Amino acid sequence: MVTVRLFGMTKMLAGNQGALSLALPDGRRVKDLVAVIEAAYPKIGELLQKKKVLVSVNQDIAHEDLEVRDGDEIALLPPFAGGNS
Amino acid sequence: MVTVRLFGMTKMLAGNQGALSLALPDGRRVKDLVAVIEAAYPKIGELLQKKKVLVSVNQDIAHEDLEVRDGDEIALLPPFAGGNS
Amino acid sequence: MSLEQVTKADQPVTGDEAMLVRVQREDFSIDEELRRVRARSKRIGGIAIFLGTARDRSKGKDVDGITFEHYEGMAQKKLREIRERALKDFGIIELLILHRYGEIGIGDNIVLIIAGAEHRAEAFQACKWAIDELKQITPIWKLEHTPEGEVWVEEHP
Amino acid sequence: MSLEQVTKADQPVTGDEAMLVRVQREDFSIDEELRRVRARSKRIGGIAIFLGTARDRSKGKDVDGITFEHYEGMAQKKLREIRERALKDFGIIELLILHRYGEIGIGDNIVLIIAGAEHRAEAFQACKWAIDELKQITPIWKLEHTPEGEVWVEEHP
Repeated sequence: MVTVRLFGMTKMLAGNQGALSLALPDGRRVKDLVAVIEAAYPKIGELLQKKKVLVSVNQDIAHEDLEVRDGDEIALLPPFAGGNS
Repeated sequence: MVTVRLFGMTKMLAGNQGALSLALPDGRRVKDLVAVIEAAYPKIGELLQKKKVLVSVNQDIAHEDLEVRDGDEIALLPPFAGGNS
Repeated sequence: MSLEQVTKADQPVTGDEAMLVRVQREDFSIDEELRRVRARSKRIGGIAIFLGTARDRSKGKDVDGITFEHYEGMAQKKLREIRERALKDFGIIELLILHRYGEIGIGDNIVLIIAGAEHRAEAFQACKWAIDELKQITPIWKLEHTPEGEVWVEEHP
Repeated sequence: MSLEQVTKADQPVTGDEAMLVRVQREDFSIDEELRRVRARSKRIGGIAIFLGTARDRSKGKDVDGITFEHYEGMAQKKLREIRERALKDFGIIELLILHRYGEIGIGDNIVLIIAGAEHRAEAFQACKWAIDELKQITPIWKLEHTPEGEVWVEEHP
């Protein structure tokens, strides 16, 4: 099981859960994680496909081929909107 | 007689006088005023020649052909150095 | 190589330096933050500051208030990276970055960047770069409260 | 045509507007001056500030202190012109300009420019333009006190 933290609109699209606990049956790469999320949360999956939502591993944006290890800190990051518009 | 206000290095070059009272015997234009100053204060005259010191009339930089009238506010302006370098 | 240069953005900083990069709920005083920056060197002659505040309109819509959410840890790490790159790339003496989270009322402070340099050109360049970069790489999100409801803002659609 | 547009730089302004362009001996608080600018509109979202302070070195020489002299009346007139042109040309909401005169200690405030706009790009542009223009057209002079004596500074030789 890996834990995936959610923020902003991804948290909202997951019914206001702050994190998801997911089993990764078919591989340990970021793209395998994305496939599991797409199946469970299609709207988040769509944003991941469009690269509007990015995956971070250990507080850096992660490539889809990066391997996820136990204890990694994983998060789904919606488009940033810091500062002020 | 016209009164000419001095600032910064022009004031210093005129022996720390804040203003000069000058008679203009040969004309009423800014260039006539400059000629009188050159004769009396050669070092200020040199700066006027080099356009390092400018003449203002009524708080605007004046052309040498501008006519000076009674009651005009005249000043010799060294190079500006506001702000910080 | 100075102590400053070996500091890594992913190591938490302590003491004075930690005060120069903060994500906090509380409001801040610009005078007080300026004192921190100015205390770093008597060589500072030009200070450029950006202050972002909550406008009452956004893209033609009325806004009643804003809530900022941030990714604790990663947000601070990215802001530290911005400070260190600014110090290295722009020849400035100090850079402070502060961002608030939580509920922000209209007219209130959101973000503060202070760049202190010997001369103003570098200070302006670093300050402008830092706020642009903050918007690009810092995991902070904005929920706008409008008369029609709440919406998570996408600045770069 | 708004009231603001018909105000002429060579007419003394009164009330709030007079506080937005000042040449004064006293030090100032940035927080307090920011309040003046922000009070003008809830539409302000980006504020760019330039603060000039007295460095301890100038062109390789130590400096112990600075004295600023100004042409009372003309200095204020030129600063009012800068404010009005900035408001007209950069699409900003407000601009404040303040310059001190008299004795200035090392590290102390000299000049403050605050540009408030809806967005940061205009605020930065106006702020940067205003300090450049101030140096070009405002009759203010600087006497540097150094260990070797006093010298009137020529910024543009």
